[in-house]
Amino acid sequence: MNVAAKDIAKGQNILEIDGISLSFGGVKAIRDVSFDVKKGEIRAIIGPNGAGKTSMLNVINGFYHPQEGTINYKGAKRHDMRPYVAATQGIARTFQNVALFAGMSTLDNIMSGRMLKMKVSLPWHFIRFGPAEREELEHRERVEHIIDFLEIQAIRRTPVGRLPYGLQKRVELGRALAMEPELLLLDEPMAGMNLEEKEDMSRYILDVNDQFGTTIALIEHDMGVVMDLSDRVLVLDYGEKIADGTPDEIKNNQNVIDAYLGVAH
Amino acid sequence: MFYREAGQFKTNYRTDQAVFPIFQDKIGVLVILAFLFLVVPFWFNDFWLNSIMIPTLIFSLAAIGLNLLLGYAGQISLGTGGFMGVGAYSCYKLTTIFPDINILVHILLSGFFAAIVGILFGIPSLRIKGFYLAIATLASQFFLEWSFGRIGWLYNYNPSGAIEVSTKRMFGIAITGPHATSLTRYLIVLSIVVVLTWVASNLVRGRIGRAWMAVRDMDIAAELIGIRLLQAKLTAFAISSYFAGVAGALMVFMWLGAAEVESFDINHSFLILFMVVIGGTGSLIGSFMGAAFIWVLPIFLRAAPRVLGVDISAATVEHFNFMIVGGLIIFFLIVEPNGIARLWQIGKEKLRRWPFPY
Amino acid sequence: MAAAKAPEGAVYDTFPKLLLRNASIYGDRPAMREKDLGIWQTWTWKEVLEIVRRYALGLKKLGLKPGDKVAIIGDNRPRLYWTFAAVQSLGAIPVPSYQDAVAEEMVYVLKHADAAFAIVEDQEQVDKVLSVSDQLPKLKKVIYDDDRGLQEYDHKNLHGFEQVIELGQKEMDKDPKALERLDAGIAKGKGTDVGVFLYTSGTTGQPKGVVLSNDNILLSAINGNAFDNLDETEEVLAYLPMAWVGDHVFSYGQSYTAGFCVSCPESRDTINDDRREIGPTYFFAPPRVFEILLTQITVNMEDAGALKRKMYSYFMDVAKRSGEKILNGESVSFMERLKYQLGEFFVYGPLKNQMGMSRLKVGYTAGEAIGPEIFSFYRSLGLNLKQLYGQTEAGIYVTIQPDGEIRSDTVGPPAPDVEIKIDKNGEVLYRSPGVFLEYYKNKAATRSTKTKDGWVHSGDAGFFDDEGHLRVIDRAKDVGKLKDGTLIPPKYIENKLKFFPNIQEAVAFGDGREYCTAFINIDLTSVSNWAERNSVIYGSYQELAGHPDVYSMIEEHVREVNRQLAGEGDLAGAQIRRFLILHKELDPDDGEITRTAKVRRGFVGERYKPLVDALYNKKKYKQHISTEVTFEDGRAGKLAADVEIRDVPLEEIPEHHMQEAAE
Amino acid sequence: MSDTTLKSDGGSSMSQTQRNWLITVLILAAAVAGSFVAGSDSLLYKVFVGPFVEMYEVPDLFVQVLWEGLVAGTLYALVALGFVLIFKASGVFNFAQGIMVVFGGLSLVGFYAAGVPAFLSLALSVAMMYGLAWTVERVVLRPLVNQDPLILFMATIGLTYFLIGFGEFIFGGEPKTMITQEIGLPSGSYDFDWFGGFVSFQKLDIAAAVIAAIMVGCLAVFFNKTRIGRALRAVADDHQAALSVGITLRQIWVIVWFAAGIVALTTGIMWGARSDVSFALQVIALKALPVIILGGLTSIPGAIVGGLIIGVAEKTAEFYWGPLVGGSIESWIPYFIALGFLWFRPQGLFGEKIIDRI
Repeated sequence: MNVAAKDIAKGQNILEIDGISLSFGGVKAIRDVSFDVKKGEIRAIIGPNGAGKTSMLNVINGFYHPQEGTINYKGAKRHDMRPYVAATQGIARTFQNVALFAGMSTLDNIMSGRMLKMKVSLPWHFIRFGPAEREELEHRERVEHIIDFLEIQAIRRTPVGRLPYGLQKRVELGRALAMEPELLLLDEPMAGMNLEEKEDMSRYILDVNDQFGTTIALIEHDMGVVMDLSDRVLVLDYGEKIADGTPDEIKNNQNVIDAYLGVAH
Repeated sequence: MFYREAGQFKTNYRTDQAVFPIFQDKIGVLVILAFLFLVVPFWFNDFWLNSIMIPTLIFSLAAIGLNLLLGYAGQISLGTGGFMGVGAYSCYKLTTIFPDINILVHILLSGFFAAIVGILFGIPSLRIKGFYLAIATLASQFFLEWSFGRIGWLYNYNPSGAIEVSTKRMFGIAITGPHATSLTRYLIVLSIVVVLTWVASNLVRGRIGRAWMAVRDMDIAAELIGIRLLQAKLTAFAISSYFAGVAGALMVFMWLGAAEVESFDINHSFLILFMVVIGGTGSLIGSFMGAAFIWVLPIFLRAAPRVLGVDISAATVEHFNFMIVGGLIIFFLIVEPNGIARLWQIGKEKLRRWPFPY
Repeated sequence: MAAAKAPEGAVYDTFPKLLLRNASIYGDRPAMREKDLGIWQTWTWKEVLEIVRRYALGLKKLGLKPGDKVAIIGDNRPRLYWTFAAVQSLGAIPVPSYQDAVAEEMVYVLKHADAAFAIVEDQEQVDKVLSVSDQLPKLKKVIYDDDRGLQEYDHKNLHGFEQVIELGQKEMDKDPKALERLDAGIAKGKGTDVGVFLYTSGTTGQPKGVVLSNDNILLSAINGNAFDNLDETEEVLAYLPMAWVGDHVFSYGQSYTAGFCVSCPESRDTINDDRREIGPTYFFAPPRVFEILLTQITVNMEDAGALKRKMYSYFMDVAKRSGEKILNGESVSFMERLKYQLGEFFVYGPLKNQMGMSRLKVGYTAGEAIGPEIFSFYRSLGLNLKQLYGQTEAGIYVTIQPDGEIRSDTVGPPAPDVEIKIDKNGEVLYRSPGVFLEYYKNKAATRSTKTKDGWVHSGDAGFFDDEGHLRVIDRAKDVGKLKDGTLIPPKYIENKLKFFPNIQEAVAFGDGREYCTAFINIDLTSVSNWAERNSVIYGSYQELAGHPDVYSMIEEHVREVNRQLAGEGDLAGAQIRRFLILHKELDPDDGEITRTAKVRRGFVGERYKPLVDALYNKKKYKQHISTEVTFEDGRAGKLAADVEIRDVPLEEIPEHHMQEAAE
Repeated sequence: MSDTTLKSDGGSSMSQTQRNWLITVLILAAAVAGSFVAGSDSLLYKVFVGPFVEMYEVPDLFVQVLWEGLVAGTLYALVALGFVLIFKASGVFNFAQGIMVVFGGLSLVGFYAAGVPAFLSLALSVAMMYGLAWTVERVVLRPLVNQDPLILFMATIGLTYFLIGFGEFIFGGEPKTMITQEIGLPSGSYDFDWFGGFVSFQKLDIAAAVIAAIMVGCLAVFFNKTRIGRALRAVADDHQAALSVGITLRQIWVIVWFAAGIVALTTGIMWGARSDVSFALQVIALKALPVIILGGLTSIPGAIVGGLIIGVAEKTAEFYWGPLVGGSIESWIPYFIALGFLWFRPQGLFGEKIIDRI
């Protein structure tokens, strides 16, 4: 962590969110929220249910288009993102409710994360011999490293629909990692997990951050995990930013304490 | 029971990703191919070749086409009959415009016209999904049917409105038209179907197939990992239509010898759809089994009273035929909604797990 | 470069020399495989040689000197196996250590062996070693295989395997003579040099470091290969602890001498799948593994449909009748052979396939007694499963079963080049080329175990049967004597009893008494099933245990054991004369058995002294007993019962034994 | 949690739709301008200007065409209503709606032909539709509960086949005349001299419109005012809610299929009175499908308004533009109209844009 903290201090912002507002049919989901994510850090977004956390991630990877504000990602300022652009620009994502391709095996799911890195054109795929197969096998090897990293060798050929929830989350992380993202968005990566699974997932997240230097923005409800993992924490409540700072600062922030006490938890 | 997989380990990804990684499966496929290429030609009479083998193969090809779209890319189409027609009429036009070029080249080229039409009518898939899309594809079906009947240029202003196949030769052997033997046509159809099945299996096993399945299983997630929905869906429509188009060309040139609008009507679309669903969506082998089942069943039903010595009028037989086919389809959907391919797969797994239960 | 290839006619008396030989004669054959990244990564002998050379040079550069000890800690991984050869190339000594030991246990071995280097598998092992490094002043370097999670560690004395190889490569590039010197060093090695330290797991007291010479392992391995005609085409799965002598001989010694390929599984969870994929031709497993496999088969078959179950049981009957006979080459009727062939297609073949044993040439089990039913189950399927009896001190082989002379209750005649004698206390002594040099830094133990003329006290009691097969009956120190001097091996008798599914535990008594007696613990699951079938009604364990019908059933079992004992020569005198069924299960919470389910005979004898006394009071048929017990919720309480005692009639000694006795 | 399921009124689709409008208006303007430039004999003029001039110049004809369109639209709306009823309550896309129309009409005629008095025949036909609904629930729906919608769709095609065979077996395949007078439907027409021409309204058509209106009114009352009706509406969203009203899912299915059956019977009578009662009538189902794209599968008002739009648009297009391309474009033009409509309003007539949950 020490090393990582040092890097962040001198690192520049990979993402700057400026004055974002988002509404759905008159319901304001996000109101004028600004924050930044520094290269190489683990950034947590917390807040009570309905605080607009997932909407924020959806804005970042282009699934929602905010009415106001700008998104500055890697120095390019935009009013909104597009999912495909986000993908090509190195933003990967996991979902709260697991959005895997249920009919495909673990291996194929993770392979699908390599989609953008695979370049061989369609005609070669008809005959498969040659470039298409070579590319396929090269990427298979890379994917195997991810499988190895996440220790899911035993479920390589299992259709993901048959896997227990905790493993599905892991496969989804694998698919995101296969994109070799610069910014990884994790939406409640530990929801519904038992203690042991949470510990494993925390370790993977830290290892991803350490080994590949991936910047991570994550939403999580388990405060213990958030405080342990993250370098900085953003707190949303009713779509507004109520606090932003290091875990220690957040712990003692009165606004945060009020927000959490005000909600039945 | 037959499987002895112990000791079949893979030391590289190429063998690990092979179509048939298990040795016994490889043998099985070789046996089937040998049967089709070497045994069938010598043992099956003209009736079998003409009424069962050739149409089953042709419909299998069309079913594979639809299966690529429906089973892999998750886009429903009720327009397969129309796309087959595009293939058939393009091939017909090609033979009249370029009579000297080999008919096999025409057949394979005609698929491209179907692919272009497929792309055009696939565009709505960007906006609408599921049944809405299915209905939208009916637009292509009815428009194409109308075109085949109303645009005289397509059938060379033939007064009968039908297209007829003339005799074409290759290496001095008649391969189309009234002089071509069933055996020749059978072998040509078989070869084309085998090659195109191989192509289909290459596609679904690689990046393209994964992109399709990703779109099928969860299009939002597919978009977020960098799959362009437009491209993926239209590719699926194009390739699916290519297969249907070639099947249509084969149907006219290698089987029927002549065709009119009715050969490509909506009932054919449903027929192919049944083959895919009964055979098993998302399974190439299922397409063959579905085609064989749906095609052979009525033939069998028609022959049954004669064989059993029951005397019923032809009309009544036809009525019962409808009822039995309809009833069997419902029965089949209830018993195994995932199709024959699923039964096949379970059977295979049972054999692999033998003597343990699966 | 003359030394790069071992010259013709050279003596291959060390493993590095064998590696050179294999690289030249089996160069492109696979030497090692590991399931990694989804496929079986393969290294040929040539490649292994290249890696081992660089590895050795790298280690040398890091300061490894001849005579240094190098601890090897981890699961079966190719790089750890290569460590053996690399370390031996430098004249240093590898010391494989149990990877699942906790840090405190590990520190003993590392400290005792004076380990200068530790080559470990991953972060877990690195952490373990580092946590005790202050107690290991002689430890200079730690080298790891898998770098996961280790990037942030202080790398002053910690090195990754790749870096060591790089270091070796640099040495080679810098100094062309480096390789020559290495090869010259290898050429100087001798068979009599110390090859490896193997620490006995040590159920009692601290582990002892068994010092084995190159010859010890090599000659054992060569004999083992010759015994079963093993050659370079074998496939072996390395999954047993590397610190265990068996694995060292099978996966290292025999592989290097025969030139066959050793495969390492992907992880511990996937061993069954990995075995099925590899399909080993030569396989070793302790009885526990065979038991688990059989249980899996049984459980799976219970879920199968009625028809399949019927087919299974029909063909298993055929196999039981004729399978072993066919395997042993005995005469069997044509019809029976035909049925067996059908069975092979429908049942045996698929079962072997499921277990990954379709290609098995020969398999061994050792370590402890295997249940006769389990043993013959596998043999009747046509698997050439055999038993051997071995010890670390012997370079494993003491006795081994040759083809055609397989018994489930003996461990076979002496292995090739092994001499065996039984001393008057019944202890087995052996002498062979595999016999160890000494216990490291433990002269006293060496003296008490190994005689001047090379005989080793095995510590086990046993005897030879009529066919010259050794039967190991017990630990020598546990063997007692009846008043008339008859030897009684309690554990042997207990095991015989425990082979009956209805009997969960048994405790045999007799040392210093007139006759042999036993406590029996019924197995609740089996006996309650039996009770249901036989409409025996009971309300509690105690009631079931005391039920007269249960007693009668158990008595039948005891008589069966007596019949067996009567046929076993001297043991005829150790027949059980009286027994009782305990009113409670022996419980680790009460200290009656260990957590690993070993009976603490002495303690049980003390605790139930009134019952023992009653067993030896021929007039008593009922005895009241009251004991302190700990209930499941931790409460202590008293449990009282009147326990019935039964007499068992003596079985006649079969005739040929009578004659023998008369002679 | 809830923040993922909201609907967005901001976002891309709005601006994209606006862009579509702009593009279309520009193209049209260019085309009209072009046609004037090119003169009245040019194709551009015939397509973009000519028909409108004709509508303006011969208004009586235009009114007549509109009326024909509205009547046809009423019948399309009725069939679409049958689809919607069933889809809303059970999620089944009922392809058999078309054959149910035929079946309804045939049974009425069949009972009467067998000597049953007209109104008793009507009652018996209603009972028959109930029997059909009950049987379908028992034999098809119940075993297929919770299956993929595609499977259920295929099952209804199977059902169509069965009913075709069954119907032909019982009633015979030849067309029959509807007993229009016997059940009190009016005949003849009201003729008016309007717009300097002659416009004729068939009394039967007026009756059809009235009956359709009454039927829709009854359904509206049924759905909004009765306990069962409310439960039916609830079941579309939440099965538990329906159960709390005390009706089982199975009962609901029988009820909706019965309701769809009555709608089909009505359609069969009306359509049969206009032409013949024959199996060719089942294509009316295909006619109603574009209505569904337009109106949505779950919207009753959508079905009615969509039906009218399609009916009017179809007749107008056929009459004014059909001759340009050789006629008979009725078979496909509704689909293109519906697809064109989607271009501007992807959510359909009454649909709301729903953001996918993630």
